[in-house]
Amino acid sequence: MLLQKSAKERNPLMNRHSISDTNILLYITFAVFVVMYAAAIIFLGSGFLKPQTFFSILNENAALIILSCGMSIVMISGGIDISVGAVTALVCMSCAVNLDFNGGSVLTAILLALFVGLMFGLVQGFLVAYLEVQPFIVTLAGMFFAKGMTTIVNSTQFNVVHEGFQKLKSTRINIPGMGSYNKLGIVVPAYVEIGVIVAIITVVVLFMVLRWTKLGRNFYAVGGNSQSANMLGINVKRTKFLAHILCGLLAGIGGFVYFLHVGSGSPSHASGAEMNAIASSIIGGTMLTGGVGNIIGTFFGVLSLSTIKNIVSSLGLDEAWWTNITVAAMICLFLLIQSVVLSRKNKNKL
Amino acid sequence: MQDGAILEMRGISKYFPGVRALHDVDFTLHEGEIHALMGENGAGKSTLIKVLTGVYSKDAGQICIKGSSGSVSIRSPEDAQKIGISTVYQEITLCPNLTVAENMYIGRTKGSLTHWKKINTEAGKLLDSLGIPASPTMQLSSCSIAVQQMVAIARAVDMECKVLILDEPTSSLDDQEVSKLFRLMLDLKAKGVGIIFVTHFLDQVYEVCDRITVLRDGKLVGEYVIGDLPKVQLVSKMLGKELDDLSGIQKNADEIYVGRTEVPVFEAIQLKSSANIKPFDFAIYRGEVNGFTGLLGSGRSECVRAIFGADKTTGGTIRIDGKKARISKPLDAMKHGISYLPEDRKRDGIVGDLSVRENIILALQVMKGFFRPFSRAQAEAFADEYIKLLDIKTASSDTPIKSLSGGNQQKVILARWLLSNPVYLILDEPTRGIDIGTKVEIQKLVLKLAAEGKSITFISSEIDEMYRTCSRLIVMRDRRVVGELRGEDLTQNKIMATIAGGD
Amino acid sequence: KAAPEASKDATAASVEPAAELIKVGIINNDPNESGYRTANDKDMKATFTKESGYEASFAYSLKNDEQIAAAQKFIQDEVDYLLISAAGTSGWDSVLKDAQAAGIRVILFDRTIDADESLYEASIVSDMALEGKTAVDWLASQNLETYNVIHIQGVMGSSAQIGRTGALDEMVAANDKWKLVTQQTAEWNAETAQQIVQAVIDSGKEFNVIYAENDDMAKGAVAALDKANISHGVGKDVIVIGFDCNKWALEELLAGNWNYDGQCNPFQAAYIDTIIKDLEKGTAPAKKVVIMQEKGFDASTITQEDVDKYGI
Amino acid sequence: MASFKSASQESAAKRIGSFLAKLVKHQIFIPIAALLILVIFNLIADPSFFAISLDQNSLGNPVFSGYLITILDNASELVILAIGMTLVTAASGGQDISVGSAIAISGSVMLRVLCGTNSRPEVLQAPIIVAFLVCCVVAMLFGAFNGTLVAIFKIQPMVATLILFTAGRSVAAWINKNELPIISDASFGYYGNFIPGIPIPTPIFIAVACMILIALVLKFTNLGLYTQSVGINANSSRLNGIDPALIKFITFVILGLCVAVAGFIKVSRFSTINYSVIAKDIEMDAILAVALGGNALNGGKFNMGASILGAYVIQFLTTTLYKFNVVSSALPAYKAVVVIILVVLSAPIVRDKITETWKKLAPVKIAKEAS
Ligand SMILES: Nc1ncnc2c1ncn2[C@@H]1O[C@H](COP(=O)(O)OP(=O)(O)OP(=O)(O)O)[C@@H](O)[C@H]1O
Ligand SMILES: Nc1ncnc2c1ncn2[C@@H]1O[C@H](COP(=O)(O)OP(=O)(O)OP(=O)(O)O)[C@@H](O)[C@H]1O
Ligand SMILES: [Mg+2]
Ligand SMILES: [Mg+2]
Repeated sequence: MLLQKSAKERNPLMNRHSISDTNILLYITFAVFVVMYAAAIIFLGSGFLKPQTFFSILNENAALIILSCGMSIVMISGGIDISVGAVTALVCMSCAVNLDFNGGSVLTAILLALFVGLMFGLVQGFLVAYLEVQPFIVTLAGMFFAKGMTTIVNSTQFNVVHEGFQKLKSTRINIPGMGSYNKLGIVVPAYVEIGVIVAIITVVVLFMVLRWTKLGRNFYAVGGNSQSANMLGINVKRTKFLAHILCGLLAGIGGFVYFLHVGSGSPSHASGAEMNAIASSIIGGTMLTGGVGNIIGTFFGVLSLSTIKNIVSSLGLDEAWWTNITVAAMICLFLLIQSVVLSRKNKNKL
Repeated sequence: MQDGAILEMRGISKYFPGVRALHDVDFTLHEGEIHALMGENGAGKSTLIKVLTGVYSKDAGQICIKGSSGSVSIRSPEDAQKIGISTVYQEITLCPNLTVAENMYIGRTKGSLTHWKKINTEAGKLLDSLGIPASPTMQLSSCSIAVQQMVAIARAVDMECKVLILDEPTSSLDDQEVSKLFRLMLDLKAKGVGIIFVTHFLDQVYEVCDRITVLRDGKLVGEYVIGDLPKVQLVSKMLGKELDDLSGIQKNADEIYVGRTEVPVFEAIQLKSSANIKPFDFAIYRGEVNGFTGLLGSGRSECVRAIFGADKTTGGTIRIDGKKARISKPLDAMKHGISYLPEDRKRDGIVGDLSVRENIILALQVMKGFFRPFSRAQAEAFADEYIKLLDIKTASSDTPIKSLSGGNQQKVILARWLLSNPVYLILDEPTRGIDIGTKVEIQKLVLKLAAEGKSITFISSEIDEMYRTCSRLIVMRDRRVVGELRGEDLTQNKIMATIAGGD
Repeated sequence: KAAPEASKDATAASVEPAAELIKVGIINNDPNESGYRTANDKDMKATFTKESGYEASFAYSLKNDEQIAAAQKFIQDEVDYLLISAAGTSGWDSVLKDAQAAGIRVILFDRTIDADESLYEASIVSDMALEGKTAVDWLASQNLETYNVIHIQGVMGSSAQIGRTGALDEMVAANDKWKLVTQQTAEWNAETAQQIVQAVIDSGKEFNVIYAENDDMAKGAVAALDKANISHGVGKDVIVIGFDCNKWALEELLAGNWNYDGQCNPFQAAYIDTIIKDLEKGTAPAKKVVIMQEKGFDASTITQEDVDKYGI
Repeated sequence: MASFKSASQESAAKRIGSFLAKLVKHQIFIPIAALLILVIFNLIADPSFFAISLDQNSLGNPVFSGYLITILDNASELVILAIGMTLVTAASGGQDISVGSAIAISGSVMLRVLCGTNSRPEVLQAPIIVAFLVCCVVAMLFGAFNGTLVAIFKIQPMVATLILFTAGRSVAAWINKNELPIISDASFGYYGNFIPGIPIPTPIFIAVACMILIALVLKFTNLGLYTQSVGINANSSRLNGIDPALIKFITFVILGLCVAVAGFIKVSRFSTINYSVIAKDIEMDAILAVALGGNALNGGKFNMGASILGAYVIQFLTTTLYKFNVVSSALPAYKAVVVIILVVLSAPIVRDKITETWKKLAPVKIAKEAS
């Protein structure tokens, strides 16, 4: 009789709503971002008070947000993709050449961008998922390949003059009520670029995909333990394949958004973007070991990272070397906070 | 296909490098039967199941399923699920980063969306009906291994299936859970589901099964109707020889330990650990075998982990041979001659990619010191000795431990701790997943070690086993030590009563 | 606010510089990139001080996108002038438009960008193509029988690389006597340059000119020559050409180990200063594009004075 | 008779087949095969690739030269880093991406100590050995910094080292206040070039010394067992008395030491430093070396020899590409193709397929020969 106690009585812990690792990391990121931005407003003043400062961060990072989303997805599924930066450069260069030299239109450029991204996703995904080559190496090779191909397509940098594209590029979406007076006393409206809209749509869509679709959940399962996932009846290979395809596709989209922002092709575009994407994802609470992560977190990860850089450039440091050292110190601080909170949480759990 | 057969496997062979895991095995499962698959550790039971469910590709043979003509090809667990085979694997195969509910439904729901509300409420219902102490929204990794096992079972039995496979599902369950599981199995059987049941508990086989297939060394020994095969014969079929007499196991006379005055080998006073157990007192004497018993999750493991320093101790004192000692990490305990065989073999025991040899010598090597590695020959000698002693089935001592069968992995870990020649040996579920023959061997070994003057703490979910080997039982409930039984109090009834908390 | 008044009331500002500091946001490449950049940064720092009436903020990056982001930040911080030495030539027009809309004036230094002239007030730059041409012309004046050139390029796409490569490429295309034994980018990296030259030496190909697009790479190339006992310098087997006029490079020239070093003048700050002072007074700069005066040094004519004066 | 013969041949073929199968399964097969492919390719394309000649250098000392020497020489730093990177990878299941930056720092420290306050001293301000030791300590401190983040704070290695990756080159510049130190003392150059009278480049000796050292360490300590055990299952390792945090920490410190040695060679090659480009992108190559050695990048078992060979493969490949005068900017693309071919060939799945076909083919071939 006494052995028939209900499950709930027997385990006092089970009613406690437990925050998953994914969520706690997201909260940390969000909290630190808000605190950081608030501190910047208080201590560094003027610039950070203007809404446009925030929108500029979005404008500058729209592409990175998209790339980071793709990165988060492969990381959640237990992989990594370090080719995204180089693919972005390749996309920019291909689109630029297509528009200016090959008589392309905006539509063909978009299709080309998607195609390039998709091809990288397909090939890399195939190698990773079906031939079981380590993702780091596959995508490292992918990065080399994209770098080389960019200069094979065109070795110099140039601004695109194509008219339709220029129109698209200079389209700005003004945000009502957020403008500010400039030096001459004229109101400058606050604005975001088209890329930001694309980025936000991407974030929302991917958030939903990861949260509610089977595919999205499969990414988590495969990243958490691919062997188990296989035995739970999930097609692990296909899931990994799709993760890379998605990441490739997002690199294509991100590449085009980058292109739209800078309006030029250059072999040095987006160099090092993969590291920023990885850092943003991780700051946003995605684990390189797979199975844990959140797109909203990634979004705030990107914002945090660039806010850090913005703060550093507003600090008025007098020697050049302080810039990078300060950025690094702030990333370090950020990661430490994350780590300490996480370990506290795990301790309480026990 | 035979009449009434739901699944037929013919001439199945599977080879691993250096190992013939399955050789020309036939297996038939009928509608509405519970079919036991029996055999020693490493006989090939799990391999047969993995071949059937597409985890491994077979090297030869055919599989036929009722409802599809000709032989079917099952290339992945996904295919198997689609055909209507639902499986609980021996090693828990769930995703630790997902919630309990999600683990129960992922990979088997229709449609491409996840309805969180729906799966949470349904999982809640299912968990409640099976009495599983977990909430659907908990992250799986925060559940105990037993709960995980039950979640895996819940997932499998909830599936619409023709064939249900249970590979040692009961190894970490207590009697209550087991009987619940059996009720479930009988329900499903009534509905015409064919069930393959792998276990090392003979009683359980005779309780629920209709038919038995015995494997030995990867080969089919035969298929028997349960009534035709008495236990003794079954055992000899499995082992290929007669079983040593169980009654030969006789624990030391317990009276001598009652009220003894000598200094305990190990003594803990108000010991507390970060794992949230109530402070407890504990002592063990030279040559004694004692045990912790209690319900699932009552904190037995946590107690011994605290003793070994596996969890951080947060209070209390420890005396070893009467002298005060500090154990803050496992190495301290090891240096004091304490060894601990953890209950979760996959997570805490094996070092998967390392060879059997390296796994065996690991603990001794660590104690010997960083700068004094064993020579290859020496390590080889140790490994061979224990492979022989415990009859570990492995292609060679170079084989990575993860490719051994579950039971043999357990033996390797046991070998590791025996090799380190401890004064005080803690065994948390050492017989989990071990075949009947070896189980007896291990119990004997425990008593032999005790007779040699070693102290042993023995934890097992099988009261029987505890009863047979321990001279003193510490009973736990709700993470608290609630009693101690010894001498004539040590009866099945008394134990059950104390566990339940009745007076 | 105060800022618009200050610019309207420009005369007051110039008379009393201490009263109203001019806010400048300076975007530069990271000074640890090369000796040239270090000199350039020092020069900027020395010029735009509080004493001379400036409140300067600096942002450093070797990446174009980070520089653009920094520029956006300076715009929001309402600097009066934005001074830019761009890492890449392209992709700047949108941020420059924003600057214009915010009433911020832009002056380019050191590096040109690919943008409409109306977007900036002035640009004070080196003519990299001219540097290249001067060097190539000097080389042509050596009247060698054949020119088998090892060409070591800088980071592809940088204006220095484009300019200095262009001149050589043209010559090679136009002239049968000129051949490129190899043309590789060493990305301003001495080690890579050494590897490139080493590979050519190991292959046994003939060459008599090393045209390295900066001093560091020339140094790497020379190290490879030394290892293989190939003589170089004035009157020797191989002619060595470098750029930037690092002091140590000019010393090599003086010692006759190298043959030619093209100057790339890092000292633009004084020019910028005058232009800003002019703009504050309300007068437009005399010339929109200022090309830095630059020389090329020949090892046979260089003097210690040159080394001291032009070495950076 | 004939049938007997064919039978014995068949078994011989089987034996060869199974030997090959075993070889093909072995981890070290990958870099060896890669080297072989490169060697054969070069042999066919231009046998003079392998010529080595004894010449005099500009100081009049005898030196060996030729592509092979160049490869061995230039691979030295990479080999040394690959050693440390392998250990870090094995224990922590992640990679240190800060080694390039850390080389900049250690090189900068070294020059700073040698130069004192004057950036262009006539004479060395400190003995080279002192400078080297200081540089070792500093590099190991930075290694310890990374190690602490990874081991104590449980930050994933790639991100933890991102911090130093970001700051490193600036720290290097700061150490010398952006001055450009140049050492004019010729003896400093010996370590990156030649010691007078010895015709083999010194970096080769240093690399060999490091290899011997690590071989001894692996043989006479349990470093290998501990790192692998920690990398495979930290929980089990802890319960066996190993301190996973300490082991991870130690591997990072060892990598720090490797960085110091590599940094020493690098600055010695030119007797100066360029903070922003010294050892540029070497972290990627070092990781690639570990991977080409067939080691799992998520930790666990490793084969040090294979990693070292992997490093030589990379340099071999680079030098080959330079030799064939591949258009400079397109070079990475070719490198990528070769790397992909190598890793695909070494993928277990592909290798299984290859052995299978080989096994199938071998009897057929023998049968053909017999008839
Ligand atoms: N992945 C693998 N690689 C190599 N050998 C394997 C692998 N899996 C199993 N084996 C070998 O196949 C044999 C059969 O193993 P299996 O797991 O089927 O045994 P079992 O009957 O389930 O034993 P247990 O009761 O211990 O679980 C064992 O000798 C084992 O070493
Ligand atoms: N972090 C946690 N969150 C929720 N429950 C926990 C947590 N840690 C432990 N538990 C619960 O505490 C109980 C104690 O586990 P423990 O392993 O000590 O049980 P046990 O008595 O050894 O039983 P058995 O070994 O048979 O599972 C487990 O049932 C587990 O569910
Ligand atoms: Mg089994
Ligand atoms: Mg337990």
